[in-house]
Amino acid sequence: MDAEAVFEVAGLSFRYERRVAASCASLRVRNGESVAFVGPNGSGKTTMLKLMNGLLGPFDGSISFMGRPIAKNPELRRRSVYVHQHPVLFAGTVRDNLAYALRLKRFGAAEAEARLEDAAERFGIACLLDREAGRLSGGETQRVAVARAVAAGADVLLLDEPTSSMDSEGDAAVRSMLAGLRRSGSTLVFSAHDESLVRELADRVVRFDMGRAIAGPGGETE
Amino acid sequence: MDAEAVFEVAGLSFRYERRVAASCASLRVRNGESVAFVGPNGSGKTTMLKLMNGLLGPFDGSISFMGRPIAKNPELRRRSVYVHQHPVLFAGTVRDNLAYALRLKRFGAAEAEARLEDAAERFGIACLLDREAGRLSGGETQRVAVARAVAAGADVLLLDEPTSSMDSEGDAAVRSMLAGLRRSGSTLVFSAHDESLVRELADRVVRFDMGRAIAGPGGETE
Amino acid sequence: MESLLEAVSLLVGGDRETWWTIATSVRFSLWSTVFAVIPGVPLGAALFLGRFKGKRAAVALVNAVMAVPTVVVGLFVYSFISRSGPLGSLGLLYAPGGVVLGQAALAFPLVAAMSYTGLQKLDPRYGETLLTLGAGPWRRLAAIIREGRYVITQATLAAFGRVAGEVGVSMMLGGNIRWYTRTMTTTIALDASKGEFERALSLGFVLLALALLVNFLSHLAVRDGR
Amino acid sequence: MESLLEAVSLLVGGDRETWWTIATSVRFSLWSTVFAVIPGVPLGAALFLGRFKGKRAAVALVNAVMAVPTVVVGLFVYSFISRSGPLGSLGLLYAPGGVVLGQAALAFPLVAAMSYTGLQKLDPRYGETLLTLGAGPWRRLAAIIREGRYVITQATLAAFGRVAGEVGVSMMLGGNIRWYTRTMTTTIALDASKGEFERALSLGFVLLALALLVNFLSHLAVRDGR
Amino acid sequence: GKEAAPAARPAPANPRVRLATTTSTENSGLLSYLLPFFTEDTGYTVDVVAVGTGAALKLGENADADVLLVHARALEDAFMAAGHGAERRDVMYNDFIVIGPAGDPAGLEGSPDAKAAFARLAASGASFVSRGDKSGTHVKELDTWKAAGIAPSGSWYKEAGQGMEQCIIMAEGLQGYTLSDRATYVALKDKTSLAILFDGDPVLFNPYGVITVAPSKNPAINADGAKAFLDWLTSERGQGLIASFKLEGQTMFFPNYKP
Ligand SMILES: Nc1ncnc2c1ncn2[C@@H]1O[C@H](COP(=O)(O)OP(=O)(O)OP(=O)(O)O)[C@@H](O)[C@H]1O
Ligand SMILES: Nc1ncnc2c1ncn2[C@@H]1O[C@H](COP(=O)(O)OP(=O)(O)OP(=O)(O)O)[C@@H](O)[C@H]1O
Ligand SMILES: [Mg+2]
Ligand SMILES: [Mg+2]
Repeated sequence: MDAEAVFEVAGLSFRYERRVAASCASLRVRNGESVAFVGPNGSGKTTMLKLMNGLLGPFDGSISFMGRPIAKNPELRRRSVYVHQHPVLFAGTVRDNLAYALRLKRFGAAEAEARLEDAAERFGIACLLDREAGRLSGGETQRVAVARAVAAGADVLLLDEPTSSMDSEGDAAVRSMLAGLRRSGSTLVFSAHDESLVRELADRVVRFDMGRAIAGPGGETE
Repeated sequence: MDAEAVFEVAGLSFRYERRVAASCASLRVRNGESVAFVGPNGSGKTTMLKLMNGLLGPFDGSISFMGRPIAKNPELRRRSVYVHQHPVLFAGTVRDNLAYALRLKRFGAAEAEARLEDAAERFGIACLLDREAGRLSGGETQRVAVARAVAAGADVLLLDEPTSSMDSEGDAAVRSMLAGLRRSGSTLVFSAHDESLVRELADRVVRFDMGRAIAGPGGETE
Repeated sequence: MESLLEAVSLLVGGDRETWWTIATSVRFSLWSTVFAVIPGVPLGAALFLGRFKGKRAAVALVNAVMAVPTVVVGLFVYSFISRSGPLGSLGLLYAPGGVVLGQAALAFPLVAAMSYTGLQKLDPRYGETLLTLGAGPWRRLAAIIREGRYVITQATLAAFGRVAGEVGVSMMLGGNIRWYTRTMTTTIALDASKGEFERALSLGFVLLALALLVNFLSHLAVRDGR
Repeated sequence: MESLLEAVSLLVGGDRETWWTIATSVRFSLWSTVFAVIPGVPLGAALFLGRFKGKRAAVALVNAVMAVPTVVVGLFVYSFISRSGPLGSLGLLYAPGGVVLGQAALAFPLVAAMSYTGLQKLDPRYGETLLTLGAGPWRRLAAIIREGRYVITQATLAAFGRVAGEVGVSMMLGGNIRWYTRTMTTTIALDASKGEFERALSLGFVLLALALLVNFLSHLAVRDGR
Repeated sequence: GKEAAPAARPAPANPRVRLATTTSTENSGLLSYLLPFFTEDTGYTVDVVAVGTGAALKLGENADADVLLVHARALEDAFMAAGHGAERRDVMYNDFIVIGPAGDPAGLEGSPDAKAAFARLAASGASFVSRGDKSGTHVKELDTWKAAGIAPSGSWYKEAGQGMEQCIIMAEGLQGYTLSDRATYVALKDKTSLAILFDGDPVLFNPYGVITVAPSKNPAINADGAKAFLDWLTSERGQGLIASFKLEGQTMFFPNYKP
C-alpha cells in the first residue's frame, strides 16, 4: 500500500456477460500522475475507466481509491469525475448543466459563478451557455461535458477519449487545460487513440489488448 | 445543370429553430468526387450531411440529387447512405445488422453473404459478427456502422467523422476503403477534424464556419 | 388478511364453477389482448414514426380515448352488435365474441398510447438510420417495433391487466351469464353487490395472482429487455 | 352520430345539474391524479434507478396490481374507511374524500408502471453521469424525473384518463349521491341502467371532449417533450 | 293449466332463450330456483341478463332480449303501447318494506300507514337512501312521498342512483333508512344489521309482469322460447313453484296470474 496511490488495482477481472471485458493484474496510479490508456477498439479502456469510477460492478479482484475499497467510498464521488466517450447532457441550457454540477459539489453561489465563467471561457463555450444542451453538435456536446467535469473541481479526472469529436480549437483547449491541471497536481487518467495527445500529456502509457491491461513503462501492470 | 453532378445545392438555408444551422450559397458535388467538410464544432457539417441525405427538412433553397429535387427522390434512398457521427446499431447481432442492410438493398442470398464477409474482413469486425450489436465499444460500433453502409453498396457515401472513435487499425481500414471506393468511382462526402485524413482522401475541401459553407477550392461555394 | 386465506381455500377447495370462471376470464382476456395489440402497437409506432399534420391532435385523441369509461365503450360496441345494429346478425351480443370485441376496443387505445409513449424515448438516430438505409414505411414500422419490444411488452401487459380487471364491458356485452360469459370480474361485481365482500376480495386476490403469473411468464419470454 | 349532437345540446342546453356533475368529475379526477402522481412517479423512478434484489418481482407486482378491478380496489379501500374500519372516524365513506382516496389508490400503480416503463428507454449514461458527478439518491431521483418529464406527463395523463373514466370506485366509495358525489361516470352508469343509452353515450362524448381538453392543456405546459 | 309438462318432448329448434330482468329476481335466487324446472319441462335454457328495469325494457326495445321479467307497471304499459311487446301477463308480486337501524331512531315502528311512516322519516332528519334511478322501487318511493305531502330534500336525503343491494349497503354504512323490496332485503339479511321497521301497507305492493318481445322486431328473436317461458311462468306449475320459493322460511313472491 502506497500512501501516494490514488488508484490501486489488483487481480482485477470484469465480465459484462461471459467474456472478460477488462482485466488487470496490478496497476497503481500515483497522486498527481497522468496516465494514458491506449489500445485497439474493444480492448477494455472504457470498461476500465468506468470500473475505476465505480460505475460498473461487481468484479473480481480489488480496486482501491485513496487507500480504501472503491465500493461505497465517499471520497470517490467527492474527488473524481468520469467523462463518457460520447457524453450526454441534461435537459436545460448549457449553463444549467454546469451550474447543476457545481451545485452537486456544494460550491457557494459566488464561487460557482466564477468557476462556471472560467470553464466556459477556457473551453470556448461561452457563446453556448444559453443554448439548449440537448441540441448541440457532437463536438459542442463533448466540450461542454469536459468543461462540466473540470468546473466541478474534482482533482481526479477520468476522461474517455476527451478530444475525439473536437475541432482543433477544442483539442487545443483540452490539451492546455490538461497540462494546467497536471501542473497544479491533479491526477489524470485518460484514454485516447490520438498519439500526439498521449505523447504530449501522459507521464505513462498503459496498453490494452483484448481486454487486458498489458504494459506500462513505470507502471506495475505485467 | 450538370449531368455529372450528384449533388447540386443552391441558396440553401436551414434552421433547427431560430438560428441558421447550415447555409450554402451553392455547392456542386460531381460524380466520383471526394469532398471533405471541415470546420469548427457546431459549424454545420453534420447538419449539411443530413440535409444532403434528406434526413432534415424543410429548408429554404434547393438541393438536388442526380438532377432531381431531393424530396421524395427514390434514387436518393437507393444510391446513397449517411453514417452518423455517433452511430447506433439495431437490436440483434452484428451479423443481423449487416444482413438487414443488405436485405433492404435487395441483394440475393449468395451475394449478400459474400458482401457481408468481405466487409467484415475489411473492417476487422469478423470476430464481432456474432456479438450483440448494442453491447459494443465506441470504436467497434463505429466500425460496424461504416461497414454496414459500405456493404449496402450505395455509390454515394455520406460519412460523418467516420474515424473519430477508431483506433489506428480501424482508421487505416477506413482510409484504404475510402481510397478504394474513390478509385472505383464512388462519390464520397465526409466530415473530419483529422487533417491527415482530409489531405489523404479529399479531392476538394469545403470549409464551414458559423453555419456557412464558405470556401472550397474548385467548388462553387462562395 | 383473512381474504387471502379464503382466496387460497377458494382455489384449493376446487369449486368447479370458480375454476370455470377463472378459465373463462383468462380466455377472454388473452384474446382481447391479442386483438388490442394487433392494431394498437402498429398505431403507436406509426404515430411515433409519422411526420404528418395533425399528429399532435391524433396523439391527444388516443390519450383522451383512454378516459372513456368502460360502460361507454360497452354501450358504443353494443350499438353495433345489438340485434338491431349493423353487426347484429353475427350474434356477438351476450356471447364471448362480444366481450372480446368490446375489451379489445377498450384496450386498444391504451396499447397505442403506451407504445407511442415508450417509443418516444427511443433515440431518433434509429429512425434516421432506417431511413438512410432505404427502409420503406412498413420495414421501418417493423424495425421500430423490434427496437421497442420491451416497451411493447409492457404495453401488452398493461392491456392484459386492463381487460382482465374491467367490469363494464364484460357486464354490458357479456351479460354475466352463468356458465357462458361470467368472468371473474363480473362475479366480483355480483358478489360485491350481494354484500359478499369477503368473497369478492378473495376473488380479487386470485385475479392479482393471475396477473402476477402472466407478468412473470412474459419476463421469461422477453429476457433482456434492457 | 345523433349522440354527438345530443352531447352538444346537453352542454349548450346548460342544464345546471349536468354542469355541476362535470365540475365534480373534474375536481375529483384532478385531485385523484395529484395524489396518484405524488407517490407513483417517485416509485417508478426508484424502480428504474434501484439496483436491489427482488426488483423484477417488484416491477411485476406493480404491473399486476393494475389488473385488480376497480371494484376490488373500491372494496379494499372500503374496508379501511367504513365506519368499522381503521380510518372510519374520518368520515370519508360516501364523501368526496373517499372517492379521491380510492381513485388515487387505483391510479397509483398505473403511474408507477408507466413511469418505470418510459424511463427504461432513457439512456443509461444519464444515470451514470449523475452518479459520477456525485448526486445522491434523492438528487438522482429528481434529475431522472426531470429528464423523463415527457414520459411522466404521459403517465399523468393516463392516470387522469383512468380515474376520470372509472366507475367502480366512484360508485362504491362515493355512493353516486346526487349533488354530492355524483360524477359523470356514475351518471353514465345510472343512465345505462335506466336504459337511457343515448344519454349515457352522449355524456361519454362530453367526457371524451374533457379528456381531449386536458391533453391539449398539458401539451401547452410541456412544449418540447421530445 | 294450458301447458302440460310432458316427460319427453323433442328438443326445441332454438334452445336458448334470453331473459332480461331486474336484479331482484336474479339476486334473490328466485330464477336460480325456477329455471332448472323450466329447462326440465321444456328443454329451453335461459340466459339471464340481470340489469336495471329501464335497461331491461331497452334491451327488449332493441330486440336484444326475447322475454322480459320486470316490475314497473307504467313503463311496461308504455312498452306494450309502443308495440315492442307481443304479450304481457301479470306474474306475481312482492312488497316493499322500509328498513333502517335496529334502534329505529326515527320511530317508524307502529306507523299506521306508509304515508305516516314517511312523514316520521322526514321529520326525524335521519339519513334516507333513495334509489334515485327511476326504477320501480324509486317510483313507488316518490309516490309515497307525494302522498305524504313531502318534497324530500336536504342532506339527509341521499339520492344514490344505484341498485337495491348497493342502496341497502349504503344505508347500512350511513346507519340510515331505505325502501327495499322484501326479496332483496331478505337475500342480504345476514350482510346487514338493518331491520324491517315498516311493512304491510297494500300501497307498497310490487307487481311483476312477464312480456314477450314482438317477434316482428327481429328475426333472431326466439319467439317460441319466449312464449314457452311466458306460458310456463303463468302455468299452474310455474305459479306453484313461485309460491313455493322461500327465503328464511318466508314466501317471497306471491303468484297473481289471472287468466
Ligand atoms: N437538434 C438540434 N436542434 C437545434 N440545434 C441544433 C441541433 N443539432 C445541432 N444544432 C446546432 O446547429 C449547429 C450546427 O450543428 P452541426 O451538428 O451541424 O455541427 P457540426 O459542424 O457537425 O459540429 P461538430 O464538429 O461538433 O460535429 C450548431 O450550432 C448546433 O448547436
Ligand atoms: N454493455 C456491454 N455489454 C457487453 N459487452 C460490452 C459492453 N460494453 C462493451 N462491451 C465489450 O467489452 C469489451 C471492452 O469494451 P470497451 O468499451 O471497454 O472498449 P474500449 O477499449 O473502450 O474500445 P473503444 O476504443 O472502441 O472505445 C469489448 O469487447 C466490448 O464489445
Ligand atoms: Mg471506449
Ligand atoms: Mg457533427
